[in-house]
Amino acid sequence: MSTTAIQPVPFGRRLKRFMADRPLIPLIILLVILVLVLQILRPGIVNERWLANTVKFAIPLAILAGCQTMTMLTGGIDLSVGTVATMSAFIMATQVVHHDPAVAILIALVPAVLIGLVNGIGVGVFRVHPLIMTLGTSLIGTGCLQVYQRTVIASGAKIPPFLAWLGTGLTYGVPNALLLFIPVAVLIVFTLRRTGFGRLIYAVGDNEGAARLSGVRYWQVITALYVISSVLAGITGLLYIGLIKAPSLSLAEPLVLPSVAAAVIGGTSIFGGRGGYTGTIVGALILTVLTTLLTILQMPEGARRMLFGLIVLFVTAAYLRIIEDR
Amino acid sequence: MTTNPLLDATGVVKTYGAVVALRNASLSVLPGEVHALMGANGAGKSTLVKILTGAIRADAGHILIRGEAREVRSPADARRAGLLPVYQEPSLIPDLDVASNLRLTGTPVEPFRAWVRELGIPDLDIRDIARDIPLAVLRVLDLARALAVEPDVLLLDEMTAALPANLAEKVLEVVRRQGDSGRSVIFISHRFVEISALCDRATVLRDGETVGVVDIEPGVEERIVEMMLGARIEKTQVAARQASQAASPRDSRARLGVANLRVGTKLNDVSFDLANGEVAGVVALEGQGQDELFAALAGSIRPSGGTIEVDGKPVKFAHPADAIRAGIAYVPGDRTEALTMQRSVRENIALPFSAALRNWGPINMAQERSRVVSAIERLQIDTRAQREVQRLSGGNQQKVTIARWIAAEAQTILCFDPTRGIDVRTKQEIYKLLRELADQGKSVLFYTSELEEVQRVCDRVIVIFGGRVVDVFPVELADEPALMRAAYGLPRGAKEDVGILADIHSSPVAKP
Amino acid sequence: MTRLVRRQGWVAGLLVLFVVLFVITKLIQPGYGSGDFGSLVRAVLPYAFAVAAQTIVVIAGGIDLSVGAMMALTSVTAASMMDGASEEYAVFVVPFVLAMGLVLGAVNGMLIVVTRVPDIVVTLATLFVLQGAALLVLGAPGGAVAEWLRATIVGTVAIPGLPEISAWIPKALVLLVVFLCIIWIPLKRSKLGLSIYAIGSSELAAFRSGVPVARTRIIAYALSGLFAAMGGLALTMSTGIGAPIPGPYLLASVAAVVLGGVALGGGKGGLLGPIVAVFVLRLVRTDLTLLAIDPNVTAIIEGAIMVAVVMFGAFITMRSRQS
Amino acid sequence: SAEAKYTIGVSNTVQGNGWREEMICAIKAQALASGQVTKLNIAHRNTDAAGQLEDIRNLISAKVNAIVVNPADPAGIKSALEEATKAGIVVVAVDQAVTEPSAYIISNNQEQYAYLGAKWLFQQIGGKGDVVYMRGAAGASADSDRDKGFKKALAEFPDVKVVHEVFTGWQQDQGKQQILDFIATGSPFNGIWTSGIDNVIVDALVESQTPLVPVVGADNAGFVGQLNSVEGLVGAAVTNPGSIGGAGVTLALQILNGKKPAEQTVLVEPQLWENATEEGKAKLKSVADPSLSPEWPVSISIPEWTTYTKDQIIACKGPGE
Ligand SMILES: Nc1ncnc2c1ncn2[C@@H]1O[C@H](COP(=O)(O)OP(=O)(O)OP(=O)(O)O)[C@@H](O)[C@H]1O
Ligand SMILES: Nc1ncnc2c1ncn2[C@@H]1O[C@H](COP(=O)(O)OP(=O)(O)OP(=O)(O)O)[C@@H](O)[C@H]1O
Ligand SMILES: [Mg+2]
Ligand SMILES: [Mg+2]
Repeated sequence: MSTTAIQPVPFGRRLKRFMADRPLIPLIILLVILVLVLQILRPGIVNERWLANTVKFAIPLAILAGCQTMTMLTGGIDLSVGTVATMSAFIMATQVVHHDPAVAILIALVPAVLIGLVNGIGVGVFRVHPLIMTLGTSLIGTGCLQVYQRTVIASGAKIPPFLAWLGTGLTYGVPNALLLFIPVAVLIVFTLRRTGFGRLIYAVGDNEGAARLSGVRYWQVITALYVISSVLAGITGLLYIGLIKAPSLSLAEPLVLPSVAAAVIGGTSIFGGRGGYTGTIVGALILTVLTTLLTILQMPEGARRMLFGLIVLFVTAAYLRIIEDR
Repeated sequence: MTTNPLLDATGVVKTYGAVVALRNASLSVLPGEVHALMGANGAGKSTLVKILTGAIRADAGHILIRGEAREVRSPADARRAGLLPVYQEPSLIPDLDVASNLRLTGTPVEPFRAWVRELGIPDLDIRDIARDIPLAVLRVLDLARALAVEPDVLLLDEMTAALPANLAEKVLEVVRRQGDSGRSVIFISHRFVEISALCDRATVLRDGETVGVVDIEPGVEERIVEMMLGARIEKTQVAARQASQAASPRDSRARLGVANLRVGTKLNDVSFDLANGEVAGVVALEGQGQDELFAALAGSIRPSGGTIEVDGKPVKFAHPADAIRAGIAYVPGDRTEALTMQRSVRENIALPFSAALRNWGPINMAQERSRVVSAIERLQIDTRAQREVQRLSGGNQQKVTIARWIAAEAQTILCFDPTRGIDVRTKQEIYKLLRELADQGKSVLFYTSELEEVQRVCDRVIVIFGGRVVDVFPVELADEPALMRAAYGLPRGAKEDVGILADIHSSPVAKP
Repeated sequence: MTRLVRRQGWVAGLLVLFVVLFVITKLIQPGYGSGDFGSLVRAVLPYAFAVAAQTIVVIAGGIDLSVGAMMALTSVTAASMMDGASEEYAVFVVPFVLAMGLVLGAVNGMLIVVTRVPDIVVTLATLFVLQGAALLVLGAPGGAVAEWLRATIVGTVAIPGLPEISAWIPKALVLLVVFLCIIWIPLKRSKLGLSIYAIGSSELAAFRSGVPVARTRIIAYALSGLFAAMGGLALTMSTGIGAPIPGPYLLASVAAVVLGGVALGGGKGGLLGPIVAVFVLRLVRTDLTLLAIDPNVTAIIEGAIMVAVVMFGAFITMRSRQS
Repeated sequence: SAEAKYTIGVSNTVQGNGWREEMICAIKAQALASGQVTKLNIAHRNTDAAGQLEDIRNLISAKVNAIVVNPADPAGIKSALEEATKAGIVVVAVDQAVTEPSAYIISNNQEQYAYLGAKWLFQQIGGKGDVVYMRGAAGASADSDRDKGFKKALAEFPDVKVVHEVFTGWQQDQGKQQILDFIATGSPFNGIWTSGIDNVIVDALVESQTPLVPVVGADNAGFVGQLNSVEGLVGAAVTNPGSIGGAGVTLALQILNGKKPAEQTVLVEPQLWENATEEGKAKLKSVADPSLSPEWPVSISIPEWTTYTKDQIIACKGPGE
């Protein structure tokens, strides 16, 4: 049909097109390069134990980045995930002193659902900008956590053994956290690709007006989405406390910006309608490896941060260059 | 007298990834001529205009302006070189008022105002925000803005497509005078009437290649069509409907009943019925309330009064979802309103399936696929670039908006100007499709800005003027003069000779 | 007139809110006077510059996550340059630091234009780079500030014969107004200003209207950097030191921009709204302190106010769209 | 004591950290226990020196009698403290010194804190070997004070080498990932000094089944518990009582009542509790408090400076609540 079929296409061009059609491949190549650099700088570091550690720390980040991916696909963002994860972790750890772990976990997920609901209604019904809405609820959530914290000072905190097992344990050298992560990841990918809800997430993010004319009720999609995002964040909090084993009032806050970065590095557009979760997972791995790389490098903290910023920028720019098809 | 071309482009190539938008396009425009650029949907007309005016870069090609090779690297460059485009989409900044938009482009205000008045919009307030201005007026403002700087070459990309007849007529008038005063115009349109009335020569594009340049003279249309499509198009046109053919016996219960519908100040009192198996045409000048009528029937806005009945039962639509549940589908005129541009053709067509809460679960992929494929086949959508709808050409995008509702098996389809900016063959296909739908017992409400279409597709004509139904008549009586008269709110059979150029505001309107 | 009300309604509402809050403050603390107002303005100063920096890029359709880090870097640079230097030397430090903000902002813009990476990611990356640079300049809070510079925001402007009024005109307010106006008013009236609104409103339409999109975007970020540098200087002027860890200016600036009626997404709004919003937010904090509210509850109240105001805004836009 | 008559303002710039929360509760409990405070006015949020200036000025507007401040920076809030003194308000800085000469200071000695722990660690590993140095937040003034103390101890032991220096940002998760990354490199190390992110470090050692090395941390309840219970762990907790806030209230009240201290600055010297010796073990057993949140320092009171009971600080209620 087109001339390209007649003329021989240069190999570089073909390779580029191949990559553009499978954006995951260049991303994985970038990840491998980072790992190689790490191995060259510290020969021997890339061993079984290190791999397990990296996966353990990448998983909570990847789940939170999943929340960002899904909300970003609708043109939103969820900055409350850090607060929600922290809240559920802290509440679970303090409630488990009085209750059965299962009950404690249920109690801990209640605020997550509430915050998700408020976010969803604010964004979906009142049309508040998601950035502001989730920032606001995260402030409110933090405040509530502070108030709650004072009432449980004396009760102490405990981490149920199975959460610790899930968070830190290894089975034949494989992190147990994958038992939670693989189903979650499969579910997210499946939801986005093969369910009506997933289609609506993309549609609403691409052109809300068009979705409306097709009979989509925006507020329903958005509310459901933010509730799901919050619940995922709550579950992440439970996993994370199993990993860190120290309930603090700012436990998961440091994960918020990296979770946004992981989604964007993974190829999800912050303007909505474009992207997916598999890229995000690789994005989370890239960030985790990068953190290790910088920890291992002995240099002044300032230089370390500068390098971090530059590498994130470089990786994203290189990735965009590769997958761009024009 | 030697006439050197003012603008001469040869061997222009542009590819988007695997898609070749322009293969080998050339265009040569002489001073003082109105030059038509013709081609089927997806031939590359807009792409060529964008390249000539620096909006995108060509991969290869030579462009000479007044005999000199001049690099036009941005629209600003083009402007300096005397090339001024009016693109297919409005180019005013939505959040700025008109005055600021003029300042931004360095357009003198007084000539602009004069042109706006000349183009048939007497009461423009230049402090209005562009976002609040209706599409048709925006197109005219774009044109006036281009005219005000007296360009050497004016490039009009489907300028008249979204305009109602009265405004389109003024535009043609003005463009003709441009040619007379020694300036050149490149004119893109799918309407042969306009081409033959206006243009001196035509360049025909097919699949990104210039296949010929012809002088416009009586009878040339046939040749152009042949060149455009690469083969002789079968002459069978959907014949004007005869009353005897009308599928719906009058006694059958109305599918859609509208009584005394009111929306804000725009739509005052509209009543009509739509039967199963019927295509009813809505005829109206720009801004007579037809937008509101369609939006209200689609559940997109809430009427302020009146009733809507579906199959005899009164309904209230709070959301398009309600209308869709009642079997009413809406195809808006502006395809960017209906499509999710970054998603695939398949997802766009299947979108209404997943809208209802109970369909949020897993999708039956095989079933979806077969429905989508049959809709694509039925509309003959060119799916070469189907991974993203935005890569389809305008006409194919338009087809996707309709295909969605064919796949969803909607009982009633509200089509608002579905042939806007579509080539002749596709138009024929759409006419045929609408008739077929009617023959299957579905009902169609059809607004069009091209009056001749009414005769081709409709069973009945509903004329709206000033937010009211002023007339309803069968299609046999609907020749163009009759429609035009009715559209201006004149009673049927009135003797006055009211030309197309009559001012709406001074025309003798039946006052409410 | 109606057009004016429609376009400036939100700002007017904010001003009314500010006055109401001021009256409430007076009720809580009858002794609240001109001196306290001066304190308020000094507290507002760094936030106001941060929000100005954010406003200009948001209007241009972007976002700048590096505002806080930029303030930290310019602040430590100024403080370390003035450390142990003479009073006169500071005369050179100020323009140097402002130029630095301008250049670094332009670099932000250039990176966005050249790499085509979304602005939110580019500025997130530069956030780390600038913060790292700040740590390299000063490993811990320190440095010093010239005395005359410090004095420019302390006290009030004396208007001869009107001691009553001049007591209510703190120097910091004059500084703020002058610096914002020097840049904003000519900008807003110029074609460049229009271009900034244009690229924020519709990049494609702007490009087609002949606006040099790339150049305009770079300039918007450069101006943002300039405002951020002013914010950094304001920090150094008020604390007398430079601190390499950024304060809470990033999130505050985004919140104030939205509260001030500037649409995230670009093309709409002005500078006055966000500045008034900053005053409102600072005064709310004052009131919470005066009321001696449980500190753990204040976070809840501040978050709730933010959400409520924005929801209210969204609600009235919905209402006006319906009618 | 005298009847309640004072209003005390408090300014603190870090929120959501166990140590600071304990400080606030100590202030509340002490204010209540003293019986001399009618109202506390607490400005408690995450902010910088400029934000603290704002808070202090708001407290001046609120006409408090005394201000207890945990400074974001020693020099950065000088101007507001000066204004407070001029307005007749007693200013007491806790936890860190301030440069304003009119302010009273009752502080933990941060330099000494680091010196004490580091010296113990270096002795423990026999005066030579490789240590991991896990600092606090880059650019924080408490961190740079501690760095001075650490470097001072390091200078005394020329054969001790820092093989790895990182900033935990005082974040538990970062600290844990950093030490696990380091363990994965396989580089040998003989001891770990932490700036208070301690229990996650011990956890990481245990989880990764690396041989336990001596660890120095703070007197956080979690870490003290580990020193008592983790098999084979040798370590030391250096006290850094959050209850210094309560001491600040006491000092402020003394001054308000006309009992000025001889010195403007009162330093509370840190203690070191280790589990290498039998008496150290006994001390650690006696101070351990498993009922406390693991992030809270166990030294919930300072003899001679605080008078509240444990129940009172845990209730975390101030006057009028
Ligand atoms: N961004 C793009 N990416 C890929 N292909 C594209 C892109 N834009 C256009 N094309 C392809 O280039 C061809 C020409 O498109 P163009 O919009 O120029 O057509 P056109 O002649 O204006 O048609 P119409 O009359 O339907 O608007 C089409 O086949 C289209 O699919
Ligand atoms: N087709 C387009 N639609 C929208 N924006 C575009 C398009 N092409 C380019 N741009 C934007 O404009 C920028 C380049 O346009 P601009 O006119 O500012 O640059 P230029 O061609 O270099 O102009 P100058 O003549 O000043 O060098 C790109 O970075 C991109 O953001
Ligand atoms: Mg076209
Ligand atoms: Mg086109």
